[in-house]
Amino acid sequence: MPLLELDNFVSGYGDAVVIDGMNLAINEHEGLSVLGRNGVGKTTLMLSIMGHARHVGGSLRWNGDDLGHVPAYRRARLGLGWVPQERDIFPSLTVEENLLVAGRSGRFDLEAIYRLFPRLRQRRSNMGGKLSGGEQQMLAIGRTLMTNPKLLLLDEPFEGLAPVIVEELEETLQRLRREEGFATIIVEQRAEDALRLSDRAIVLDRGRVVLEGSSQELLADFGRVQEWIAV
Amino acid sequence: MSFAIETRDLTLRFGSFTAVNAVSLQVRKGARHAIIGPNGAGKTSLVHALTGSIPSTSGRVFISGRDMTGSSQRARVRSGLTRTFQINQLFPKLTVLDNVCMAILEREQRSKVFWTSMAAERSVLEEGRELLELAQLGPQADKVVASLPYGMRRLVEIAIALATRPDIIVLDEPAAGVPTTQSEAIFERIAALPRDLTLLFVEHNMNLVFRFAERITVLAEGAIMTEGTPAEISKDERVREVYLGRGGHHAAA
Amino acid sequence: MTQKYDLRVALPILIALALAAYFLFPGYLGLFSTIFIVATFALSYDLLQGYAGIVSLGHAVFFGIGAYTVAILGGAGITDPILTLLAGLMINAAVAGLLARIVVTGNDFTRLLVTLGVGFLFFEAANQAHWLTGGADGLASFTVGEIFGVFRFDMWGRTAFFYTLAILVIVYLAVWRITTSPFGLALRGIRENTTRMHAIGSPVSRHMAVTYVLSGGLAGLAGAALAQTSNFASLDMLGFERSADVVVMTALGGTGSIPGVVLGATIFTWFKDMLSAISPRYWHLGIGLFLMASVFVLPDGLAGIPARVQRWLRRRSS
Amino acid sequence: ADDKVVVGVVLPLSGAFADQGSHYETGMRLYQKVHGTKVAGKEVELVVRDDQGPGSGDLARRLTQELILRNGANIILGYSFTPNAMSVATLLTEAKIPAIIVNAATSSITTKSDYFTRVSMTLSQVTYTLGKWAASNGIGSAYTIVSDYAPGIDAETWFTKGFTEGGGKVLGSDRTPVAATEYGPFLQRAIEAKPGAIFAFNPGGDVSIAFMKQSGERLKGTGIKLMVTGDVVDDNLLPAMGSAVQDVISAWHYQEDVDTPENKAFLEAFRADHEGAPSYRVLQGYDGMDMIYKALEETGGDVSADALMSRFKGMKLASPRGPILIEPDTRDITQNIYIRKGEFVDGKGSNNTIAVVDMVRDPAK
Amino acid sequence: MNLTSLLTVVVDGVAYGMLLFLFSIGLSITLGLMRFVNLAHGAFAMCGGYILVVLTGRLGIPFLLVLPIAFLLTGAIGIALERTLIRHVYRKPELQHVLFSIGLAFAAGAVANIIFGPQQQPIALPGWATQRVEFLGVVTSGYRLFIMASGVVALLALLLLINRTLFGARIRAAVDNRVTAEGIGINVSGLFAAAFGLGAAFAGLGGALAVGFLGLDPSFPLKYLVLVLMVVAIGGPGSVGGSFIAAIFLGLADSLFKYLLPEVGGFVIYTILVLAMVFMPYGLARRGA
Ligand SMILES: Nc1ncnc2c1ncn2[C@@H]1O[C@H](COP(=O)(O)OP(=O)(O)OP(=O)(O)O)[C@@H](O)[C@H]1O
Ligand SMILES: Nc1ncnc2c1ncn2[C@@H]1O[C@H](COP(=O)(O)OP(=O)(O)OP(=O)(O)O)[C@@H](O)[C@H]1O
Ligand SMILES: CC(C)C[C@H](N)C(=O)O
Ligand SMILES: [Mg+2]
Ligand SMILES: [Mg+2]
Repeated sequence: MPLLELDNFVSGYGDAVVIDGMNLAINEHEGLSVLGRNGVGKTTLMLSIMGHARHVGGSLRWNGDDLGHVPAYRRARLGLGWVPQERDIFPSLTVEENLLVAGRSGRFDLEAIYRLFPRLRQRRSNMGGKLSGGEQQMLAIGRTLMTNPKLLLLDEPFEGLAPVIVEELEETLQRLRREEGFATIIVEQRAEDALRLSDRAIVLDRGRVVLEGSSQELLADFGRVQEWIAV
Repeated sequence: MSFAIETRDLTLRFGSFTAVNAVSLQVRKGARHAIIGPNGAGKTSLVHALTGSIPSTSGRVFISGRDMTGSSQRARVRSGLTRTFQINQLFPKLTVLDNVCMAILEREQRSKVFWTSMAAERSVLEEGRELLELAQLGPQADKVVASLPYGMRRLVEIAIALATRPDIIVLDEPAAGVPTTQSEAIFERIAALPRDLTLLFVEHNMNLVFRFAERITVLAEGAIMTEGTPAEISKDERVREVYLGRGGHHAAA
Repeated sequence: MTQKYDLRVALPILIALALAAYFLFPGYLGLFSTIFIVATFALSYDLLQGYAGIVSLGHAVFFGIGAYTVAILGGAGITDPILTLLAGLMINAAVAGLLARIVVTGNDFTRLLVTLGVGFLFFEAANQAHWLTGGADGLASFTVGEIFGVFRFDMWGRTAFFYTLAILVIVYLAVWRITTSPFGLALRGIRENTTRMHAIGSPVSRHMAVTYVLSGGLAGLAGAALAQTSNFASLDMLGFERSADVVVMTALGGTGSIPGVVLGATIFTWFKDMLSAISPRYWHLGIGLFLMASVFVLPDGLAGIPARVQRWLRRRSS
Repeated sequence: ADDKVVVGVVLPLSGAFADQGSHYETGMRLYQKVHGTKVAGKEVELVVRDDQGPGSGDLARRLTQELILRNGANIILGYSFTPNAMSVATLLTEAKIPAIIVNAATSSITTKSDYFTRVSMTLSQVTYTLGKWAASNGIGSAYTIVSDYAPGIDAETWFTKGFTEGGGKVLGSDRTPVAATEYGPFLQRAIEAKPGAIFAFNPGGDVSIAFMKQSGERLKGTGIKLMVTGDVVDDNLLPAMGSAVQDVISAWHYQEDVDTPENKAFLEAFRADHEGAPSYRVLQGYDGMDMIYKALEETGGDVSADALMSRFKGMKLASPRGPILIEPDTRDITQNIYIRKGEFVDGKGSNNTIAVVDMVRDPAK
Repeated sequence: MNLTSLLTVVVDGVAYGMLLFLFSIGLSITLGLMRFVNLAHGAFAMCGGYILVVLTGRLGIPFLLVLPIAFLLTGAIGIALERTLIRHVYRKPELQHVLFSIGLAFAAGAVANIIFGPQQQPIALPGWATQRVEFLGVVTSGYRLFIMASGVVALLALLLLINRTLFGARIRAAVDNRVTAEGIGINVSGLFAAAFGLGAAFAGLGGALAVGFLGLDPSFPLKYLVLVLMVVAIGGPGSVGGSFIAAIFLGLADSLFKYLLPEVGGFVIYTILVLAMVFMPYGLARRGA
């Protein structure tokens, strides 16, 4: 049974439909890239999975259970972890508080996060809002890891990070998938980097999947991807 | 020769934490100069201290040869130094035209005029439109900023800075959050600015840095680690270790 | 577009309604004058809060000083209404200029409390300066002259009606002009993004201080007009309740909208008057429920009604 | 309509002073219940408006104006607070409408318009009398604590005048913020001065309850007497003050224990549908109506201002509080001032008369 | 002036400060932590007051038993209001909070007026409370001592709750960004209901304790609003410790000035307020947000 399954899923905001009939399944250990131009609905897909957009039709299942009416915070407790595009650090909490409020028992605790991002340990009592751009990005990822999710939704996670950090993070994510059965969905602007990281990829346009395949295939035939993502 | 920007032992502390540590930086007139360095190295803080957004703790700042150390941000803008922001700082509910006119009005000292109509500011409005044409935002002039896609908002960020008619412009991660294709377009537009305009920029996208910078300063833990041409920097072992990583980068052709 | 609407549509409607009311409800002229004065005061506050984003819980200080100016000058034999009205404006602008420094620094929350504190200090000072202000007894025995030496303030309130309406229209125009000027654009900039204003070299504190001075001066006109038309000045005119009322009225009308605020002041004042006549003891219940309901029914204030109607019409037609 | 007399009533009926206002109205309604709503063949109608308390002189003025112009009020009865009464002076003069002040106690109000008269008291009348009485009854020195606003200053001035004229010595005078509910430090200062008595005035309601409770605690065992004006220990507030009223000396123009037949009737009528003791304010509302009825009886229903004013001037009434006289020259009230002593017996407080000063004229005029 | 008098005045000041603390701490929770501009704080306090009056006065339930009842009952009323109305107001601009909560305060006062009448309520304090207590010449009352003890207990309880658990941090997180907070598993609406209930409950307790000093009538909800706002502002909104220090400081300053320099009495606390806000814009707790 897939971990997460979208079946003819439709969602949006108010009257507007953004995700327009999506079929998607993701299994344990799997890494999926979501590609597409600005505004095609990548973030909306994440928000819909988390329960923050308006569910219009179709179904969304987690381990076979329908998530349709499950409130957002419960989805998070079920094992969905989401790193928002805008980082959305809690500015009036310290770095450590930002991590602690998310904490649920599991592999990642404060210590594990600090090991992953030593920079955060140094700034642990800084206010979240006063961090540098990249530090905020690390904190956003760390905070979500603190919830020990089974499926990690990453919306442009490498934005503003130093190249070394990106490398390290990529490795960590790969290892988690291999060793812990994590699944990841990554939205990324740098399509080639994203494909190198994932097993499978989908390309969105106007709320629909227009291209789908294993990452290797798509990398090999990158021109077809380019068609859909170039401006 | 005199520098567009020169700092001597510039230091900025937040409480007991030193974000910028005795930085002595020199940027020549007309330079295309990049600052790179690990997250939290103090790049944005250096920009704050340079532009006076946050007063520096000690050290001196010279702008076009003039000592501006204690001056307000306003005074520095008036002497030709303008910045953009890592995270957009726009007037989201106003039109794109109003966004740039705001800066023109300040430059022309017209912003204190409360007794005549904005519509009467013909020359300001005209200049605003011209500038937007130049920034390829012409068709967007009368749209509300909040309704623009992210990439275009990034351009407005730069357009506002240009509206102050700066001699020196400091860009903090101008390409952040913009898709690759668009970020290159943004940089090309920046590169096309007049050569006598001094350009100092912070950026994490190494493709862009190595393509557009003529000189690179590497900042780590608040201090300058090294400085050099793109070729020199890409070869530097220490820079690779703390910043570039194994993948490394080469100066673009 | 809305700016033209404020001038070419809303203002003529306002004047026409006022004149119609004059003939239709001659027994209510006193209430109308009060409404015009309160609306004038609300506009002065809207300039401050709705446009410069400076929240204040002490705006009545200027209202009160305006009133006292008239009363004290009147007691000293300076009775020409236009003269004392202008004196109210100037003195308030000066006082606002002195206070601007401490008000402008800080953030929203501290401004709220600084203005609150300053308001109470003025109140206490006026209470103590019995020799000047009459303390808690107020000032009642001063003369108010005739306007242009011709129009006497009569007890039916006819002169007062036209006089206060004229002041409202003038302040309406003044606020409209200020907010549509280059300075007005800068104020919107400050409200939307102060960080950026600093970065383009805008003298943010100075702009805010100037707004405070303008707003204080205009509030003084309202206070002066009240003292002239009611031949009375007292402590409450600079008291906390009047400050709080003006915040409520402005919010009710829709901050940042000139006609909205006039409407907010009108409805609030009228509604209070009506309820308190119906039930002098329990009308607080009505006003309380009204305010609570307004939050749900009118989330953008009265000024938001046209937009809502438009949206509704569009939805129906589509 | 010719068969109707409209009495415009302006009182604080909402907010912090709603309690005060409701008492006057109770008194007015009570009068009509006892004496009917008709006098001299005319129906007397009350039109009641809320002036919200001392904070709104301009509102009081507008309400008065509306009562006159819109409701056709022939006479106004109301004003609990001095500024509100002050604000209507010029209006009354211009409109030629008489007004009976139901409470506001600053002496000078009645000089501001020839159409004012008063059914309550003046603070000078009460405090001057108290000062005199204290000096000649064994109290050699005093310390004054008054609320820092116009009536408080009136009280301080006239108490001091009466007290020193009688040979007493004022050792110190403090003025307290009007809304203060914490009096410990002031009491401490007074205690240190070691006076024979403390004289206090404050604006009634919660403030006076707080003051009384705290002075009750503090003055116990110090031998210092407490003297106040009667509104501070209004009969109506005594249940909320508990034992603090014990031994407190006060001066006022009315309390429950006044021994007149009129008072018996008044109390009986009051108790028919109210609990506890009436506030002096109820009486003032009641007597205000009495003045109107008596005047209308005498004019035979003529409501013209001159006719009414001429009846008010020199009017003598047998009020529940004892005889009262409206002075023909000042239009202000002359009446008995009672010196009372507080007692707390069986969980119930009361103000008991220990001396009567007959027919006191306002000393300020 | 002598030492025992001065000490008496200091004790007065501390007691008054504790009263201010108890009275305002509920607002520090709703305004400071939840950023809900709750000008109806006084209405909840009034609610506690009337519960005290009715239960002790009319039903004869012992004072000490009534206090926890006032706490819980007011808290329950707070939660009920939160669930039905107030939760829809959080996300609106602050001015709308002002309109709503001022409206609520007005309405609550009017309802109290209709039910209980406009008069001051008699408050029956137990015998030990009105007892005069003298210690080394310093005079105070049983009630003041009780208030001081209650203040310390409330301070410790709240410090434990907010600093030792993540309760406070979670609320701040949810206020900063509701969507993200839910995204990491915080049950925001439940948390807000609990926090609002807690604020209301403390308002109810503070009100029940305060009416013995301040009296009680239907105008109560707005009468002490300014004082309470001042304590919260000077203390730094959301900071329990800050509010405590601010309250004690204001109480002491008020007392000492009344005692030593009564002429300036009316100006003192407002001067403190203005100076504090100009020089310490984030209050005593320097948690700038
Ligand atoms: N809160 C919202 N209300 C209404 N429409 C929205 C909202 N958020 C996004 N949209 C619209 O939904 C569409 C999809 O937006 P979304 O943010 O999902 O795009 P995206 O693919 O993540 O783009 P980007 O690459 O810029 O992050 C866009 O047209 C956008 O304007
Ligand atoms: N206002 C502040 N108060 C305290 N610390 C701060 C403040 N602003 C920045 N810092 C700290 O100073 C350090 C430098 O921050 P800065 O934003 O300059 O980094 P940066 O080099 O721009 O990093 P990035 O590449 O991630 O944007 C960071 O560790 C940050 O946490
Ligand atoms: C003694 C009080 C009844 C005086 C009244 N408050 C007034 O303003 O005159
Ligand atoms: Mg997106
Ligand atoms: Mg940075």
